[in-house]
Amino acid sequence: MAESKDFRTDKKPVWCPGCGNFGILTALRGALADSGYEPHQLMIVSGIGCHGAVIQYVNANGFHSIHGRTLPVATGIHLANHELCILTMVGDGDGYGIGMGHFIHAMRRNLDMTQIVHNNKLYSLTTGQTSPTTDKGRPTKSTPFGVIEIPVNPLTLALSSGATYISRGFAGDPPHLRKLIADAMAHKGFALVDVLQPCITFNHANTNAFYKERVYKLEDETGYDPGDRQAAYERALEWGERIPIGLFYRESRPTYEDEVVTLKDMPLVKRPIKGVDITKTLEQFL
Amino acid sequence: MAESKDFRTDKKPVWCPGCGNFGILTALRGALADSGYEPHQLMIVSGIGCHGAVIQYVNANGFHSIHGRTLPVATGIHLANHELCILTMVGDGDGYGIGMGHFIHAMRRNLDMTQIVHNNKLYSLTTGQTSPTTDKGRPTKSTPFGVIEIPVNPLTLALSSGATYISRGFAGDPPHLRKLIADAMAHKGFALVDVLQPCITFNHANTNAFYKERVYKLEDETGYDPGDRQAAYERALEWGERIPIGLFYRESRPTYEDEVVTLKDMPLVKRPIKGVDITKTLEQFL
Amino acid sequence: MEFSWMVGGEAGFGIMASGLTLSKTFARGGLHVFDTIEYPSLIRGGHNTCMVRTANREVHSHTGYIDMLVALNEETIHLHKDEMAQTGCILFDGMHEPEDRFGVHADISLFPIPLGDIVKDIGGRPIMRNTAAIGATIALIGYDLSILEDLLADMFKRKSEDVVRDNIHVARAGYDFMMDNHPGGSGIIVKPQDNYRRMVVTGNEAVGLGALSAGCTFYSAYPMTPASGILHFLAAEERNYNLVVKHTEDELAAILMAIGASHAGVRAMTASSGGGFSLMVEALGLAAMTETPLVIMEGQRPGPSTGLATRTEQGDLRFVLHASQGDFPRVVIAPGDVEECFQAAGHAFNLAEKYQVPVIILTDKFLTESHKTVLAFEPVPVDRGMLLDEAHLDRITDYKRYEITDSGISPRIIPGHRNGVFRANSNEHDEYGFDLEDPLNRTAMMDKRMRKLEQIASELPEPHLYGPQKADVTLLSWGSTKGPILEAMLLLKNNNITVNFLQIMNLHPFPLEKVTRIMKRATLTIDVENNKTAQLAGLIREHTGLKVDEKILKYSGRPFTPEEIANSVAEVVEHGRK
Amino acid sequence: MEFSWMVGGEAGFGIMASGLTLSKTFARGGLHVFDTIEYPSLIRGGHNTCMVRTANREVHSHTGYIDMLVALNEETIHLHKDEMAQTGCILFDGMHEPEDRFGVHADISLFPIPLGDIVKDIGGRPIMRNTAAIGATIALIGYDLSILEDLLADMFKRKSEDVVRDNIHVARAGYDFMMDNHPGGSGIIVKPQDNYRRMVVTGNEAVGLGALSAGCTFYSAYPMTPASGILHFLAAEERNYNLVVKHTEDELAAILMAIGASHAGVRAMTASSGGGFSLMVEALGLAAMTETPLVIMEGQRPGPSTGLATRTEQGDLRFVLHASQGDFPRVVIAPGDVEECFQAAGHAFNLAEKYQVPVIILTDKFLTESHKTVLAFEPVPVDRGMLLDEAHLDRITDYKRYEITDSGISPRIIPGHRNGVFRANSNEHDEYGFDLEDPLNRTAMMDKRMRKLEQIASELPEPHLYGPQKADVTLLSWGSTKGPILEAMLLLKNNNITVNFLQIMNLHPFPLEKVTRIMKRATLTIDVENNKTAQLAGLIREHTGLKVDEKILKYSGRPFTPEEIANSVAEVVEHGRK
Ligand SMILES: Cc1ncc(C[n+]2csc(CCOP(=O)(O)OP(=O)(O)O)c2C)c(N)n1
Ligand SMILES: Cc1ncc(C[n+]2csc(CCOP(=O)(O)OP(=O)(O)O)c2C)c(N)n1
Ligand code: SF4
Ligand code: SF4
Ligand SMILES: [Mg+2]
Ligand SMILES: [Mg+2]
Repeated sequence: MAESKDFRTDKKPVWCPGCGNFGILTALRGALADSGYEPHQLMIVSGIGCHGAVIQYVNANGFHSIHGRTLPVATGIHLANHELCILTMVGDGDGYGIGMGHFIHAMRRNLDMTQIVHNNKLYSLTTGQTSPTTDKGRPTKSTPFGVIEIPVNPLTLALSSGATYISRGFAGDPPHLRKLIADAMAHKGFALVDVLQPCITFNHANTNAFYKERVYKLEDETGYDPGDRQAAYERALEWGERIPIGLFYRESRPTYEDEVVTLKDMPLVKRPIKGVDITKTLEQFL
Repeated sequence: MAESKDFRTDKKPVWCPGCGNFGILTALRGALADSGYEPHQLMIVSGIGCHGAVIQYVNANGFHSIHGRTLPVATGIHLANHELCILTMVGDGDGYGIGMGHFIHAMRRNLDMTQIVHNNKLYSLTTGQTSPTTDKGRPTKSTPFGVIEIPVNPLTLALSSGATYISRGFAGDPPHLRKLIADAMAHKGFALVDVLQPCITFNHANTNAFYKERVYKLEDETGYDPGDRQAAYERALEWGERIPIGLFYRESRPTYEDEVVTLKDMPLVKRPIKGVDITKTLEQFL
Repeated sequence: MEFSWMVGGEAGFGIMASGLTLSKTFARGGLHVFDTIEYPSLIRGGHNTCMVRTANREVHSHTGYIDMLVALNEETIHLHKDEMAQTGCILFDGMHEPEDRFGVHADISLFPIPLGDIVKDIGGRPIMRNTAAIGATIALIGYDLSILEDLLADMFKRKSEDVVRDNIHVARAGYDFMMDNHPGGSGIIVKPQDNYRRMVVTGNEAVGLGALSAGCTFYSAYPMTPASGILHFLAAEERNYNLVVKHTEDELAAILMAIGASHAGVRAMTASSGGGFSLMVEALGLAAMTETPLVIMEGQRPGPSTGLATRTEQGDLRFVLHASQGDFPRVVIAPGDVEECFQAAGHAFNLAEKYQVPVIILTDKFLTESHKTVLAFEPVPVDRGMLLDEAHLDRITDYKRYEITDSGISPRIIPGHRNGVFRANSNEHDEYGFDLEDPLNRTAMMDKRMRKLEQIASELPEPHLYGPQKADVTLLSWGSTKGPILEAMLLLKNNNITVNFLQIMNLHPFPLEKVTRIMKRATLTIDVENNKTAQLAGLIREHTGLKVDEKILKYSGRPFTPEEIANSVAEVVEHGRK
Repeated sequence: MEFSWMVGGEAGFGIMASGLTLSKTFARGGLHVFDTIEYPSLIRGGHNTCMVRTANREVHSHTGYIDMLVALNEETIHLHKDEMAQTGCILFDGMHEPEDRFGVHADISLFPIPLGDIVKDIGGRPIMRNTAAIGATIALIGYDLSILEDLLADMFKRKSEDVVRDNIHVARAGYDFMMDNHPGGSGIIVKPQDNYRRMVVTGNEAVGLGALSAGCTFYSAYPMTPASGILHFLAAEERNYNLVVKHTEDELAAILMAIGASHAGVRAMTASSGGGFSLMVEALGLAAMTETPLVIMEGQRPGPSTGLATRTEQGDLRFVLHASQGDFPRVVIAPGDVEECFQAAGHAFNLAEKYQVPVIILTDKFLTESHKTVLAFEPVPVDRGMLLDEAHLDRITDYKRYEITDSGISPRIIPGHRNGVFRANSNEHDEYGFDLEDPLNRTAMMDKRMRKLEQIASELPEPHLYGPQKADVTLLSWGSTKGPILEAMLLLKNNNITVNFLQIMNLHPFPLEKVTRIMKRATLTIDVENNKTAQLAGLIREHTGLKVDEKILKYSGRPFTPEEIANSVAEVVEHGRK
């Protein structure tokens, strides 16, 4: 079975030293090892942003797609070959900004895939503009007088839209994140792992220290039940002195491909395509 | 003051006889009269779909935009001239399908405008394909074996995303809808009026009779408080034997333009644009 | 024998269905048919028509005149009386000819028939007026009613026996009414011809059938006129062919899902009209950069923007040729009729896979939604190009997905093999797919990708020249104008003007040599296009330096009629002769 | 006097800022400057450079050789030693020349300087090594340190006095180190020239300034290299000019908000690169159909797809010319330098409003992110065209927003007046804006809209011919290649080849007459473009039928150097002469 190190490539990450993406990368490689999949059985679709380079550093099939469009690409791959294990790795701008529409609609489908969001609350690769998760009032390069809109809450949106595994991790705690990702991958259905990711270069508010002080684990809360939608909703709204991480909500619901009758026997890609006979269909035109 | 009839044009609606859009049109004209605005002070931005023709029948400034893109057009108009009273009239496909991203982000901004959704749970102008609000399992032209995904819930999404007036009306009850729209227009902030609109030609499930049997008014429920987000959330999830209509939630929060300092004194469009002097700015390039 | 029939009425009257019924009735009698519909962008009200044209020779298009008009409302008569053939007739719902004869010319016969009453008598739905009208039509032209009866039986058998019975009843009632009241008929005679059972197919259906036959198993799209027909057709066939047909959240998702599916190894397609294609533009470049095979149908309609959503135009040629940032290879094929639509789909999948490029099938509303009779479709054998199989992969050690080769084509694989882990990358990349910013690599990769065009160009068939090698006039055109042009050529023959016609089906890579040759030896070249700016003429000049002599352009949102083209050509020639 | 300086090191070393500091130091000494940056698409690591070129005459571009290289890491030396001028020198962070002299040619002097230590001594941040290096540079070329000191004081005064003091301290330490150790300097002398204080401006900033000066008050955009600079610049100026600057959720919203704002009556703009522009394609047609004025800057970078996100190319000409379905009028202007960027913005707003069309300013990374010195910007007077005022509206009774006029222009109003209620409509419409499907109306509306192009064409200035009327070689090009071409012309002069250069700035409507005239009388035409397929050459041929004789193309993601162009031209001429 593949180990964490088997998921390395020989490329040196170009992220800033201290970037939260390193923690995510470590956690990811660990989770891939835990998952039991081997590199060729995986397909990681990434967006455009600092996070997007991740496919350069993970030994697995990769698709570095375009900004905000990972989910439809991943959906197409999945529907064509649901035997591949699919992860999408996106930024907050990517996934919750320009990609918001796809995000909501993908969750309605409960596709069996895992979405990992490198949520640094900023557009970093483009040098620090506001993102949909930037806090209200925060000045950025594109909002020098402060952001006016309230941030999106990916977790309540996910609860509204039918994601069946909803979680938040922290890049500063790779072992915990590793477990979340591994569980998300093991989950059958659409799994969201929103990751608090410090960007040391542009985000001077949501630093590693900021999060270290505030995060707590839901699994440590006595009585917290990830099957309880109401409880999940309340925790999802919590953001301040205390910031919950861990599994917020999990539900079991048939996945999209479970309900596509034509995918029952085998993945599309395994069906022979030569010599298709259309004669029967032609009758309707007579 | 303008009356309901002043908001007529001499065009005859091309909707199917019995279409729910007639009820919406009646309610709208009434609400416009109630609003106290005159035709030239209004700007109605519509999408593409059966609903979109509405601007042909309302005597007011109109912008028949493109499919799914009413909100950004309306936002631009609003930011340039926030003295105009703005409504967007969209379809469920338009507003919750292709336009989902704009919908979520517009609500985060709490722009002072009213969005009326002609929710017939189908793509009607294109002859009856599935929409994001079509019920799971329902066969349509594009899903002859039934829709697989669960429908979007516009109300919980609105609650998650910061809309400050969240309501649902029924095209079969124009007086009630008229009041909802008028209140939405009077509300300062982003107001959503999702309207249950029977499509007699393509939607044989969600008919007028279907709704007549099920709808009840939140304002008739003793103790229902539209200031209570939790209560609103619960009602928003209700869909079955009983379907609530009326005002689900209202909140007072500064609007976007309230927070744009440069809009304080006057709308952008009133500022003179000739002879702008840039000399001071040029200094930074020395 | 030639016969041109039109039914008109409000949207919602079932105009399109009735046209198709008559078309099939003729086709089952061994006749050739072309039918086309006109309707505004709304569901009820507004004026709809369907013209069915039949003959005992191939029919390439509708015509500008009507032999028999079925008017389901009075407006239809007023709107179309000027299009009536000199000896035409009008069948309308009513009991009596009104005194003013609707202001129709005296040579035109009027045939009142109480369609509504006929339907009411058997308690049928108002939409069945059409069926009665078709029955009446058959009586008036001396055609064989039993063909219609058989057709109705086949059409409605899935519903119920009652429905079959009612429809046949109504058809017969219409027929009998005319036989009783006008036993002499209309003077027009249309007789069944042979025993070939021709199919009646639209361009959309032909593309869909071509895709099925080519082994396409993934279709993702967002509804948009005039491409929705493919979505409806393939969705209905989903379980017959083990397809995945996905109505997506928007056109961005539609093309991206198709790219994803193709990347994973299946044949995938999407389709839309110009507005939806606009939303696919960014992803088109993604397909190009990742060298993912992709087939897109773009069904044109009049722009800009929403324009005339249910009408026709050829305004997007330049748009699809140049959509998306940067230079990259693509193929643009514009089939001219239903057979060519089927073929184009087959070839498109082969080209897409062999060259790992996006292939655009450029059609329009006139082509996608008009029916034409076809005897049979010739399947295009599947050629997946350099797609390495498992056995090959088992032996490989250093797989380079983007290997720089002489042809520009790098062997492709289906992801999932142990020896074939790779990255598809929208960034410029090295042979493995890893990011690489190096200027030499960049230049080499651009050259590699663009090199494919040479081989594609040499593989694509040359444009076909219809008519004599030498002619007074050489028409140049592309796409759906083929039909009206071929018909116009027949008209011009009678006019003593010899015409040939170069149909440029493969627009990109551009068939430089043949076009140059034909242009150079032509006496008088006329570009015929359903657009405002003569986009093909510009393209020809860009590639050959040669200017067409004249242009015949139409951009009213309606297709050319053969008569319009013939008249314009005659005028040009006349003008030149003076 | 000419001097070419380059600083290189990892991303995050402050390369860009230090280049700008030196550029301003030269500009404040009355010199002319051009600087340009190269960096990969990442935030830290990877190799960044900034080349600053100065002279006592206008400098149009960077060069292919380096007089002085400041190497902030050793990699820089290895990557650029081959570009060193014969008598160039390298300044690097260190105490001693290594034995192997980094393998650098013996003619190149090496100047070690302990930049890190200098900064550490005063407890500064590592990024301040740049400032020390600039101080050292000034010492080595005999320039005036006090100019740098004043500049640093101005630059950092907003931060704090401490920052000012530290920076000046470090600059001086660098200066002193060189004066102490190499009192003879480098042999290169750069002296302040005159008292003009030239501005150092990028293309992005010039477009932003042009927009401000034109009364643009609404800017909506989504960040994308190389257009983000405008967003940053205008966002910072929001309160100084009472603007609304909106970072939107995506590029679709960016263009649509600008359309909405423009519809409401303000001057509105958006900008992006090709990928973002791809997402604007549908809405571009909306602007066209509703005849809403709109200004868009498209800053090209190498495609397809994400391509090389931070590099340069001219691959989108055809794309912007034909983007969106259907035929409609648009204007495409490609400024060639910073002054032209400013002017283009001013003209773009006037054209957009006068003709109620979308105007695209087509730039690229090389133009938008390179600095050039400018003495002053000449404002373009605001002309809003036929925008009816309140007084006029008070008198109107039957306002037709889309009135069919001879010019094609219909008087526009600011919505909100009692007598001016109307509908903007993406559907084809009548003169009031109501839906209308009628074919005659459709044709008339298409003609009306397209008619505007004639007047636009007659108003646009003809392309400028640089150099002598008669020349051995006529270069044709567009956009940012102007700079390197003008420099190449200087080089070729010395080579006894006379060259002139036709800069086609207004690409659409195409300047048919002048291009034809110049092409026809030219001895040898060479098309110079930063793309693979010679898009301008195709456009010229499409319009004129004429073929350029030769092409010089570069598509490595990097701009031309003057030397590359000069050499290629010389080769072509050589070849021709043989
Ligand atoms: C369509 C499009 N618009 C804009 C860009 C430019 N762009 C690249 S990355 C990025 C934002 C990245 O933010 P995020 O997704 O949060 O990723 P991060 O860099 O923070 O990891 C943008 C706007 C693009 N590549 N494509
Ligand atoms: C970009 C784009 N894609 C597709 C279409 C075609 N189209 C027109 S209306 C419509 C759907 C309408 O559904 P909805 O918004 O619910 O409106 P309804 O007709 O039900 O009122 C579609 C897909 C379009 N006009 N533009
Ligand atoms: S800019 Fe921020 S997100 Fe990007 S690599 Fe650096 S620290 Fe990480
Ligand atoms: S199709 Fe449906 S929504 Fe459209 S007009 Fe008819 S009833 Fe109304
Ligand atoms: Mg981010
Ligand atoms: Mg709908």
